[in-house]
Amino acid sequence: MESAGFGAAWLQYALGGITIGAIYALVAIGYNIIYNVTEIINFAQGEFVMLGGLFAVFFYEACGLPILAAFLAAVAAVALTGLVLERYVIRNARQATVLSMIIITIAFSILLKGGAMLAWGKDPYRLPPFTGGGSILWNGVAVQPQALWVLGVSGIIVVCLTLFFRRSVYGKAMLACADNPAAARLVGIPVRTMIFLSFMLSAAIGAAAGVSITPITLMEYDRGALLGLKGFGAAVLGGLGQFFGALVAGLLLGLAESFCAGYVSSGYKDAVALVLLLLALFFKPEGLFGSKEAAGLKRF
Amino acid sequence: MTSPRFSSSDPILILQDVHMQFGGVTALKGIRYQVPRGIVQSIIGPNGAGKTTLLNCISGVLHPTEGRISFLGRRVEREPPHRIAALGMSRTFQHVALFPQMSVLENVMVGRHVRTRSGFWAAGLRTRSMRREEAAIGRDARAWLDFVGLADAAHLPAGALPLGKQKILEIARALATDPALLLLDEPAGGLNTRETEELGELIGRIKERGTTVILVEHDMNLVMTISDRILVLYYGQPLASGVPDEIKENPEVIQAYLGDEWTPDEGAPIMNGQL
Amino acid sequence: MNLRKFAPVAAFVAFMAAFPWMVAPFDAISHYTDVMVFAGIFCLVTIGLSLLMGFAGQISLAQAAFFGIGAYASAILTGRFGWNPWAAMPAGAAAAAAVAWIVGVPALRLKGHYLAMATLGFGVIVHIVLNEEVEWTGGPSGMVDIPGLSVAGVRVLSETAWYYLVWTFVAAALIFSYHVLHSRVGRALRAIHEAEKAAEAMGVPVASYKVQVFVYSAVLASLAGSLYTHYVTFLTPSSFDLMWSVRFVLMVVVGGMQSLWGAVLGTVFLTFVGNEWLHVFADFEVLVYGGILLAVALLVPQGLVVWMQEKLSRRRETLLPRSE
Amino acid sequence: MVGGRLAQCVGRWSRIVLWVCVLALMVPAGVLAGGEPYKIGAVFSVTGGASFLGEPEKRTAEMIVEQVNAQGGINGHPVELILYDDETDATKCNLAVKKLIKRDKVPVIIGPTTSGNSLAVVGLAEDFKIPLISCAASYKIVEPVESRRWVFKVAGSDKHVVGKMYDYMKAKGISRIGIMTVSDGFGASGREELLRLAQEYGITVVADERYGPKDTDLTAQLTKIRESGAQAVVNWSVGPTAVLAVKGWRDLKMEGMPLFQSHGFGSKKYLELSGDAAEGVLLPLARVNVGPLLPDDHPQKKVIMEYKQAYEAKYQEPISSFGGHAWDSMHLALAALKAVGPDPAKIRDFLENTKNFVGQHGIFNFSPQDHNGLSKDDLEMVVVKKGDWALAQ
Repeated sequence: MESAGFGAAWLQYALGGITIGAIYALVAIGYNIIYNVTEIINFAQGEFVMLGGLFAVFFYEACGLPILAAFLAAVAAVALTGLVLERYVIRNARQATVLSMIIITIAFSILLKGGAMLAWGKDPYRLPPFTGGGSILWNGVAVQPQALWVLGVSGIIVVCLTLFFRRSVYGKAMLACADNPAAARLVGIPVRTMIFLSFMLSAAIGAAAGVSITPITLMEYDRGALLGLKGFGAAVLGGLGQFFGALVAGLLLGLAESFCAGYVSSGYKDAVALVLLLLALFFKPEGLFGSKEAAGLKRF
Repeated sequence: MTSPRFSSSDPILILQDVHMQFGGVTALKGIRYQVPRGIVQSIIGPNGAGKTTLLNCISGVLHPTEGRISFLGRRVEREPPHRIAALGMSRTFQHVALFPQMSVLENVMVGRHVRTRSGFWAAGLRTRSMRREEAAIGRDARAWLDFVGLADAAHLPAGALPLGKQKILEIARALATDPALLLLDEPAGGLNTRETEELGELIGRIKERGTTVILVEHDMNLVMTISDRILVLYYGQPLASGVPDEIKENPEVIQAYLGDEWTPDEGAPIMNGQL
Repeated sequence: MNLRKFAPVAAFVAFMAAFPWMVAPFDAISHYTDVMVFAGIFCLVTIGLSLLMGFAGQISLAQAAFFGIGAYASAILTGRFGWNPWAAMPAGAAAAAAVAWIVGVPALRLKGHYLAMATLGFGVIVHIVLNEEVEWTGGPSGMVDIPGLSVAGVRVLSETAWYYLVWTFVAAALIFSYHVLHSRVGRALRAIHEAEKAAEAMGVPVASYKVQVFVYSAVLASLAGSLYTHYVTFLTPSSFDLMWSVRFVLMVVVGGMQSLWGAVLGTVFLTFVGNEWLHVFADFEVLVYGGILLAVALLVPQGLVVWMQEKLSRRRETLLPRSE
Repeated sequence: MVGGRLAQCVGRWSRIVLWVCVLALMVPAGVLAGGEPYKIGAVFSVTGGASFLGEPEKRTAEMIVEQVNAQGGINGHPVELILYDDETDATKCNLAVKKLIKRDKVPVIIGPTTSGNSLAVVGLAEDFKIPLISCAASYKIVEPVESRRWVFKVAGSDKHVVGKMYDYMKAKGISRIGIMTVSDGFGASGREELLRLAQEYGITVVADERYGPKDTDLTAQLTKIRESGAQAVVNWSVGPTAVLAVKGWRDLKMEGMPLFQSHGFGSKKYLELSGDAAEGVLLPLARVNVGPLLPDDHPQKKVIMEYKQAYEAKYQEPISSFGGHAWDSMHLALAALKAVGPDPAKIRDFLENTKNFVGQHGIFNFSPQDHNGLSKDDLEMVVVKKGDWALAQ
């Protein structure tokens, strides 16, 4: 049964790669938002994605909300979790060193995972795609509508964020907090609320990513760790703090994985993504789009 | 505790067209200068003149974008700081860089590191040579603490000392490396007059031991009393150099410090250290 | 070593020596010796990590990878090539040291999150290789029937024998590390942690010292891996994944990073908590584990053992008020 | 549908309360029946990667002990189940089995859930001479027989599943297949058997793809198989990836190439998650999953239907074939205890000579050379029709 009817395989790999890459990008953006305001790397970012998916399942199935309402409710619920993380955990760890902050966020992610296991059990859950209907054949390549939703959601979020951080006063205020919290306070920026907002925003974006991929990849309580790892890789590859960098790096990582699985060996797919990351770290730590000087000034 | 002998009376440090650029900003523009052996060479200049940047280039913390630096006859502008330290140069920092949780004595013992050899294995197995070396390190470190007068604070954590004593400790640590050339980056910053006098007296004793000192300092009183030669930097370029008396009278220097509105006939406030 | 300082050490050694006999009669805790064997094996890893992370201030999320390299090197050399286990152990350590050096040189130029990510990435790559190279490592279904270990011809089988063997290794590693810490090398490592620029200016070759201590921690982890292989006689890559690297870091942090005792006691504590005491919580186990870690990280950042040491020392002599 | 889901979500909290009561109930029940309790040790992966196998196994084991104790235990002795969760981790499993042997002094152990953990503890069963009945599939658990005298397993070996699948393929004239396997113990052992038995059945494997247990996208692997000119696809995995394979196969319009799944896909939950994408998927299954479809005179029908009603009444959840493993191992252990009492050596001999024991996964005929006692005839070729199993013709 020759594959005459099917488009070039590489196109299929590319589409698969872009779809999963968009998710890595959204997780990476979550890292960047918090990093931009507090220079903290929140290792619990992956769990926000998982919680987004599972909350959406709860609202959609148990509470019978339509899929869009479930999406918004899930995003709100996870944003609340981000609020709890900042208010009761990060705020009490003021003088924490880089290392203990990493430990704190890892401990919090274990808590979220344990809680999710209790609330939702250990089985995978599914959400129907936002728009019904199976995959469409587009010049030989099977395209899932949900994949387009994932790309759409990611694109919108990146555009809004870039505008927010570059154009709006609030956005600039958040950036100011990262560079110099003391100076920001002096000019009247409520640093505490900025940090507060950054955690809620990054949690909300993580949730959006979680909800949009669940129809494709299903979701279970311990799915967060791997997504978090890949998302962090994309954030570093794109240059910590760069939104556009995170989007491009996320897509690159997804494509690299997909093409490696297609043409090299599907077993080593994850290794390729990590080798890319290590090369970036060793030779271009400021990332593809970061500036060398800016990276140099980052205090660690 | 002998500093390494250097054969002839060649200058200890030669700077040739040293140029330093940070992105668009040029911190140092083509500096040519020689520092003779055994003197106290001061470097002064208004804030932002490039004093600390020059010190960082000399000590290897920064690598100049162009130009050559030779120390004891050897090219060092590309060498890492730890190798330059091994050659016999040591320094203190503008903002005291001690090891706060380590004791005062241990801070100075780290200074002895470059003059000792026992490695990881020797340390782990506590070989006889390692134990002998450790004893020597302890003795030398205590001797340097006596030299600067901090012997009684030996077992306190360095972070617990008042600022004045921390500055002195940093000098003791630098001396413990048996340097031929000692760079002091604003040692008098934050000291009261009595402490500054003690500092001047200490630098004099260091010079007597044959160690060349390069002093970056704003306290004109201190500079004028203990310097043998002074180099004035202005916007990354040498403005003037010479003995203290020449520099005091030099109109360009005074102009640089007081800015444009001063005119020569108003006398030289620089004389009595008002700055 | 004056008597006062020596006493607690002697007491600890006596307790550890008598531990198997004290535990044996009570049925409810007779199997604690087995748990202590695993705790001892993990101690080897965390002592190296304590030097690297606690004293030299360089985080590493790759210790489980070196633990795995040592384990699989011993398993392959003894199982497939018939080497004597005591020859395979140093060979595994050499392999781990080489890998640590190759990865360490570029990685240790990085700091903070970047270093954490680089070591984490490397650790996961090693886990993937262990999973994929099925002909050598048996892949995910693991390697079976790995020969045991024998000392002077006598096969080490009983738990008590393993307990003494493993804890002799731990004692040796503790003494070696203690000596390193109380030498010019140890002072250089602590100087690197507290003010890297100043250490470099004082002539400490910072880059090479970081790599040396990284290699040392890898060698210890590899030795632990070899012991683990011959004790469990079965290996799957899942015992060397990222979650184990995180657990090793947590053991050091919870115990206290500023003291070797912190690493040892923190390891024993978390090994018992993880394998023993949390069973009563069943489904809530993961939640309680996360809760303990968060509480310690927030309330006792310096670690339990160091916190206790501070409490004891604060009673004895008061410190000068800090100047800044 | 919504009401059911809501009940299920609320049900979860009430179930935890229920579970606590069961525990509380078990203790007095034991005392009531009098006599020294017969202990059975159990180790399942209730949390961690294989939790969706370990959870039903735990519930089944607890249900059976409850039933037995309600009928006065065995020979007047109450049965005490001592169960540990190894969190799908070899080290924790090793420790748990040592605890069962040394502290709890159990005469027989059932579990572990996964092949990896089982292999980690076969050495212990041999060294300490305690019979262990594993619920995992890898043939290495019971081979070579000389060094596995004390170890049995109740899950059909992969070679039976592959044999059944290849027989069906030969009958349908399929000779070129593309395989995709998950990179964990389950997938690796399946892949070994698929490759090993291919020549015997005159089948060529034209594509050999692998993926991770937590992967979220299998389009690359499926596309490669689609391009390989295979006549059928075989996916060997358990858990979410089994569902993703079905959805990917449907999305890539590969219906022309039939999809075969391993017995790992054998649970109603996965059918529900796959929705109508699973229509037409073929897989060999133990009869526990297709009880109602069996003819009434089939020897296994009675035990299967009993188990199905009891489990679904107690847990409001469809039974899973993995729970069936726990049923088989528990009842084998109970039969041995009933016949020879709590003596490990006697239990081992009893198990080794058990003939036509009717279980969920087949009719077991153990022998000194075969500590699994099953064959490919214990499996049925099943096809998915409108969201449920149907016997494939």
